[in-house]
Amino acid sequence: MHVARRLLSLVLTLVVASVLIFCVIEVLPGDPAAFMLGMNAQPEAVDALRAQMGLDAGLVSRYFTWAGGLLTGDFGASYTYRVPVAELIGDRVWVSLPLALYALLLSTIIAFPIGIIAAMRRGKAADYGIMGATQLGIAIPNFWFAMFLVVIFAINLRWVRAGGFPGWEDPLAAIGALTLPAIALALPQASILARIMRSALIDTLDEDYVRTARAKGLSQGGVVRGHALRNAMIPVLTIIGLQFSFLLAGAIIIENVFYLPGLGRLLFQAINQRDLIVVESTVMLLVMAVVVVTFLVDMAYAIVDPRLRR
Amino acid sequence: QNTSITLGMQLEPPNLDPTGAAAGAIDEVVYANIFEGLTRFGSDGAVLPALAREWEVSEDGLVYTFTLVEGATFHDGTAFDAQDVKFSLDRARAEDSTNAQKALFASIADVEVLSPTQVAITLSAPNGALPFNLAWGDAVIVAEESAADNATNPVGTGPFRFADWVQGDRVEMVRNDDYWGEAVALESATFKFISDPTAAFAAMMAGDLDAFPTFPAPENLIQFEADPRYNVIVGSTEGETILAMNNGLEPLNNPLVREAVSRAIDRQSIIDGAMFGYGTPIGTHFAPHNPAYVDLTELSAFDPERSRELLAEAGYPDGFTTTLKLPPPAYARRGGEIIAAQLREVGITVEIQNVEWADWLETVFRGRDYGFTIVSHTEPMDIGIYARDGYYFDYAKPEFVALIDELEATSDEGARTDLMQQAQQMIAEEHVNAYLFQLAKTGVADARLRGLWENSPTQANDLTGVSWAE
Amino acid sequence: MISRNLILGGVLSGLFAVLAVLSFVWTPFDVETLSIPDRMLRPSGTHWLGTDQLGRDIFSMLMVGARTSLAVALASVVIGMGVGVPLGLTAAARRDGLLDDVIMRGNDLIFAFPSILIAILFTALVGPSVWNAILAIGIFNIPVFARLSRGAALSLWSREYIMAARVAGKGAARISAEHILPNIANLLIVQGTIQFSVGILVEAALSYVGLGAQPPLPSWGRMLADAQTLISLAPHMALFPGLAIVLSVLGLNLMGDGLRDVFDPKLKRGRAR
Amino acid sequence: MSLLSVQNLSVQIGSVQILRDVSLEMAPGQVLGLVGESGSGKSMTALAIMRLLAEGMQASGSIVLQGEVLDTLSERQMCMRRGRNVGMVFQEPMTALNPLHTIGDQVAETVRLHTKTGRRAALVRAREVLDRVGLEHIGLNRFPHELSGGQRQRVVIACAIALAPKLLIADEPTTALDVTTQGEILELLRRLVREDGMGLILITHDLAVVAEMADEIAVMQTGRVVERGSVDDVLLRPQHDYTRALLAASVHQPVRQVRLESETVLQVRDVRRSYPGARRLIGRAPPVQAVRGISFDLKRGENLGLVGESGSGKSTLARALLGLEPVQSGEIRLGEYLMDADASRALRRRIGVVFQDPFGSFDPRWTVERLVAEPFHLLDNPPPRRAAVEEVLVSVGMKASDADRHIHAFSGGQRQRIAIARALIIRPDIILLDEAVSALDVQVRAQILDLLAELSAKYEVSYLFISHDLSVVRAITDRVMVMQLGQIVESGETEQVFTAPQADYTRQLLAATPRLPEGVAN
Ligand SMILES: Nc1ncnc2c1ncn2[C@@H]1O[C@H](COP(=O)(O)OP(=O)(O)OP(=O)(O)O)[C@@H](O)[C@H]1O
Ligand SMILES: Nc1ncnc2c1ncn2[C@@H]1O[C@H](COP(=O)(O)OP(=O)(O)OP(=O)(O)O)[C@@H](O)[C@H]1O
Ligand SMILES: [Mg+2]
Ligand SMILES: [Mg+2]
Ligand code: NI
Repeated sequence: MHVARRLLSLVLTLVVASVLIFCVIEVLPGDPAAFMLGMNAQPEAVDALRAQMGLDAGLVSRYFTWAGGLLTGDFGASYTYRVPVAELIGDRVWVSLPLALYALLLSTIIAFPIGIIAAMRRGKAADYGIMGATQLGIAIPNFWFAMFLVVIFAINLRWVRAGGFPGWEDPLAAIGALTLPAIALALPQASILARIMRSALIDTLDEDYVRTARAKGLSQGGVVRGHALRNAMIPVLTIIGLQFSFLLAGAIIIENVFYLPGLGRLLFQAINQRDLIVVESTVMLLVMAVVVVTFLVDMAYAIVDPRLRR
Repeated sequence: QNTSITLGMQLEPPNLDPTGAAAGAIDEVVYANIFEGLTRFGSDGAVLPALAREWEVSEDGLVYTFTLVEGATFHDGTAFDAQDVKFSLDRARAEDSTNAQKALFASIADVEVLSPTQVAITLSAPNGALPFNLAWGDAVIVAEESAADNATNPVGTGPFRFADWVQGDRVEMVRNDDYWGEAVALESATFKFISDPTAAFAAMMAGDLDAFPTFPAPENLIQFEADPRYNVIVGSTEGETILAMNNGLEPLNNPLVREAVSRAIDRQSIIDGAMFGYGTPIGTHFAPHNPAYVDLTELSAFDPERSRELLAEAGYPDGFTTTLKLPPPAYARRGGEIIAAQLREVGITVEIQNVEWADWLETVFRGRDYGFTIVSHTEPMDIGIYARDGYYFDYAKPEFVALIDELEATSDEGARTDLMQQAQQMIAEEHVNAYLFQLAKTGVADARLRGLWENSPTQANDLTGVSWAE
Repeated sequence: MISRNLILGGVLSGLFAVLAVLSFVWTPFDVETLSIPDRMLRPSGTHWLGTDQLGRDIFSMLMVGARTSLAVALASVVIGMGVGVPLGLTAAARRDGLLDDVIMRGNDLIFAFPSILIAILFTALVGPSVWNAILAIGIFNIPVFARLSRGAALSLWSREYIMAARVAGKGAARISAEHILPNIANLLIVQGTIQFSVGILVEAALSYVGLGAQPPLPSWGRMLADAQTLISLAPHMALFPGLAIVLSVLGLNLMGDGLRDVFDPKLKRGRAR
Repeated sequence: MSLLSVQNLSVQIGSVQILRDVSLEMAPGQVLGLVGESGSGKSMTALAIMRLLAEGMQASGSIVLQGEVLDTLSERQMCMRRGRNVGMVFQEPMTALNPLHTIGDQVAETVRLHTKTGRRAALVRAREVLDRVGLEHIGLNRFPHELSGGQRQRVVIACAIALAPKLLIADEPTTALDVTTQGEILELLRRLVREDGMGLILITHDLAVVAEMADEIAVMQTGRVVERGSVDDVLLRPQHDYTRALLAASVHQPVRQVRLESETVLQVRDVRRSYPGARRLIGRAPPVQAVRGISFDLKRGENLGLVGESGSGKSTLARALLGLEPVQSGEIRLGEYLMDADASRALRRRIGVVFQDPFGSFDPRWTVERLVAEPFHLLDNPPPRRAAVEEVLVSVGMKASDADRHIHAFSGGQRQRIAIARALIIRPDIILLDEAVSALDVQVRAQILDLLAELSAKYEVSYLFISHDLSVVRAITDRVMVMQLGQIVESGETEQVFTAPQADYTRQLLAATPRLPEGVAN
């Protein structure tokens, strides 16, 4: 029941978002055809190209063509590249998605242990140290951090490539190429997550059922493992869900630093070239990603928390 | 022995059909490598025969007869013949053509196939520039069978055939073993697109790239120069970089004001500050390496004192305020900041607006909604734009138009030089725009690479002569 | 109790605020005057933090940049609060009603657009500018404040003192203004400082990719973008603006933490375990 | 041999002394009642015995359980004693169980911690224990939120007794429960003590509960045990002043003049109120019928009681009477006017309210002056605020100068006085008291009841007195209505209903209510 309700509101959000995106982007100044043909183009050549691109159709009919296409996976053809948008996006997703997941993985791997340590050593030196470090981690802009990573590891030490993406034919090289960007992205995420982990754990350790468990004879560590951690996952999950949007935003910028052919770079490039259909589809996809992740996180609550099942 | 090369480019071509879009990046990938025209540019800008072995001009200058090479085939195996030439040229000048340089073909009245290896082009008026026009990337010869798909799967007659395009990352091409001409040394070539200058630097430094023919960050060249692994190649381009002024807008319609602007600008500090020393100062809209060039920089020598006087004379003792719209290239963005500061010194306040190309084309170029803008005119020999009616800087003075008309109709070299110099003089004296510098071509390459173009008479990375040293 | 966090955070953020205000009347050098021969100088007695690629004094640029960063972040927090809080309060007052639903779904919708997407769309629409950055970050802040204030207000609406006010015949608007708003003010202030720091970070990111402040207005993010290609030639150009961002964000976050400790003694109360 | 012996137990946090020289003694199979007002240190004593004090609290003194000295054991050893030798049950059944684990696992956890049984065997044991506490029909794989409060409390007890510890400490195990459920839980505890020979420390603030359950009583005040002895000794022959005061307050009867006039100030006819059901994908679940057709009259100066267990709809009815929520049918008349959700201010002026939570019913940011004067919003021409507030404060036994202070500066009893002052300031005809004394200590409660009686006589206000506490209702009302599942099952003169209940439900309620033995001194 709950799932169906959330699903309905998800679909509604996406529909409204698609209208919004389409409207905003279609009123952008700049004509894709004129851009393609440049300074010396003659007006009739531009008009001919507009007709070829299907830009002379009405706004409403173009919306339905586009939105209908979204449903069937046919996003139309890129104005500039002249290839199906789905293909363009399909290629880029295989960079952006692994990058986001890699960063998410890194940040959880880092954040969970240090968050737990800080919570269990509350008020001790380790806690202060970790909290100080995470404050710093949050404050460092990831693109700045990325710049220094490139200088140190790619230019000076030459451990990894400075950027670019070799493709997944060579998985090791691909992962290598994503490592620095993922680290840059993961730093602030991990810091935030560690702080949330700590405070969520501290909160749950104050709960009555923890006291009950202690009265059963469970040790402090046993309580954390057996009771507190899983309960603390609820706020942590929320934050992971919320952070996804930041992760995407960060990825858009980081892709530029490391010239990764991901969705973010596609978006910037398409905006500059007024490849509107690519812009619309990419923005829609990113928005969809945020909405779907939020939905999945909601669903994940139900797994963690039996009160939300059914 | 290394037989492949990886080149860096800042901009990715939107598609790979040079006859359907303006982007220079298309030519940088395909020109002379995949596609060929009847004629072509050499590295020094000379017009050389290509698919046309030779040509003859009729007495009245109206009919050009081209003799084609034999044995050439397109990459898809179809043979190249005169029919393809007719098809390509007719397509480019057709009513519904989407050729970005349609004007190049404006003088053509008819294309006639005389034999499979002979084509006659009839002009509506004499035009000495026809071989030059046909050397452009927009005039390459395509096959009827494959023309429609050239955007994503270019099929030409060149020494390389297209292999793969990973959008957003690279284009790959391999040697065409059936090439009609002299075989090339390289077996394969990859063009990698790296828009971010820092990333470009890092990629070059890390050895991911063999060459970056037009390196986007001149500031980093010192470091390459200091490194024996790299060769820094500095040459010239056809790009006259100007501070364009809207001649139709108050107060820039006043020649005194325009002179004041020109004189307020210190070219050398712009070249140093924005281009880190790369670039040749110019005083008019003409490339300094052209034999017909006259050095007119003195007409607008840096003199803020005089500039202020001129402003006062023109009735603007306190200066004025206008916009400065800057397209994305570094010369514009960085140069704009410096120019804004220099203009402020004489009392002119400019409001900087960074715009994307698409926006620039629409608002500045087409809409003429601007005060100043900085742009590099990279087409070769393009002083004729000053004669265009309604062009974005809105000059087109009748005397100048007459001059250009005469130039078009003249084929005698001496007379042409004279006319071109008159034209240079006229726009420089009128201070139509503030002429800044000729854009340098600053490239970086592996020290063992041979045969890369030094100059850039057109935007191209001609790989036919490129090889690795032993 | 005033915590160490609050003092350290207050001092750091105060420092930047003072620099920003001071920059109106005095900077060591004029940031609009270029001096190409003096470009990329290392830090020295004259130029405390060196000069940039156009020979401008980096310390002066940082001072004016602080003004830009703080102004953008502040304005966007004001937008976020100004729109978000009333929305959240209204939603809470009409809890479970249609209006509540509409407001909260609207929030979800905005929330689905990462700030950078909003900024990209705005830039494409009206060109890049500080206003664009303010609006993008401001819009992004709206759902943050709307959700926060709705959540907090909802828990207050079930309090008995709200019931008492309703018995006294007061309407939802009046109760929201008299009882709810003052009681969630602490929360809003804390969140405000945090969004303030997020604003500085996002502004820097936007300016870095060219969607924020435009020249000649100095901005930390743009200084970083300019420094980028010069990072091996003149590392100080990238170092100092970055540090300015880190320290100001750190200061605000510490202040937020400190304020939370002051406002919410619950966190300090140790209970039997 | 004694089961537990606590000698000179002291606890302090920093320099604040929380427990001072607490000494307790109990034999196996005995029930020790630990009573005392809120904050007297009952819970601290229990936690100190379990060695579960929060960090930063120092305990001293000796605790001997079954001949073993507990206070020198290491934390590890102590973990092995907890749950096996001594079990503990806490007050809040709603939060004492981990919401994410099944009840089976939670009971089995105790078993698995202390014996080397596998999960299956432990679950078998858990089943047995749950059967013992009367949850035969509840599956092991249920989650706490799927159980009622009383059932949850049984699960908590099952966790504590799974290994049949020799000592069980129950800290206010029934405070959060209904009288009927409370009765069942107490009965369960009594049975376990009897069957297992287990010792039980029962902590409560309710003397009547101890009177029914305990063998011995210890009375605590400000961290000290002031009196210890057998139930009869302590209750019937109290030695210490504090014990005497406590007992007196527990059986306190306010002096009231019964003055029934014929004028009806409130007339309620067939009021129904239902809440919309939970939302579904399309439409909603069937509505929750909270109040199902209630009718009654309230006369001027009359004190009318409304009792019934939790969830029976008392507060819902109150909100409807206050015009805070619409009703689905029926009518509420104040004099000749109809009261509904958009009633005029003039109408609202006739009815005031005092809520249960003395702290939560005041905006912490306002001064008492503003708080008390808030109902002036209902008047067109309010009198000068300051003077009116001072006058009413004095009339409820506060100082005029209290008007300048904030609410956190007052004790619970004082806060409730201020709440009454707020209700009184515009002289309503009716004051609704929804659980107005439930959160107060017995002694404070006695004072407030006296105050209410006095004010009712003085200003001729009518009270609708809502409570689940029968003894309080009996003490202060003239007439009483008993509510169950949204309906009134019985109503009549208070004494008559209490002595000769007609409805089954009323009888059940009365039977479940613990009573102090006859003869507890006034
Ligand atoms: N963590 C703590 N820090 C400081 N003081 C505390 C703490 N916990 C309890 N106290 C104080 O210790 C005293 C005894 O508290 P305790 O919880 O034992 O009272 P109680 O008799 O159980 O009261 P109640 O009936 O309200 O549960 C109280 O004055 C209380 O304020
Ligand atoms: N806002 C609401 N929405 C839906 N159901 C509600 C709401 N408020 C109360 N109920 C339901 O109405 C019924 C009566 O609740 P009410 O609060 O009136 O009981 P009560 O007799 O005051 O109980 P208590 O003694 O616990 O205060 C309960 O079943 C409750 O769950
Ligand atoms: Mg207690
Ligand atoms: Mg109630
Ligand atoms: Ni559901």
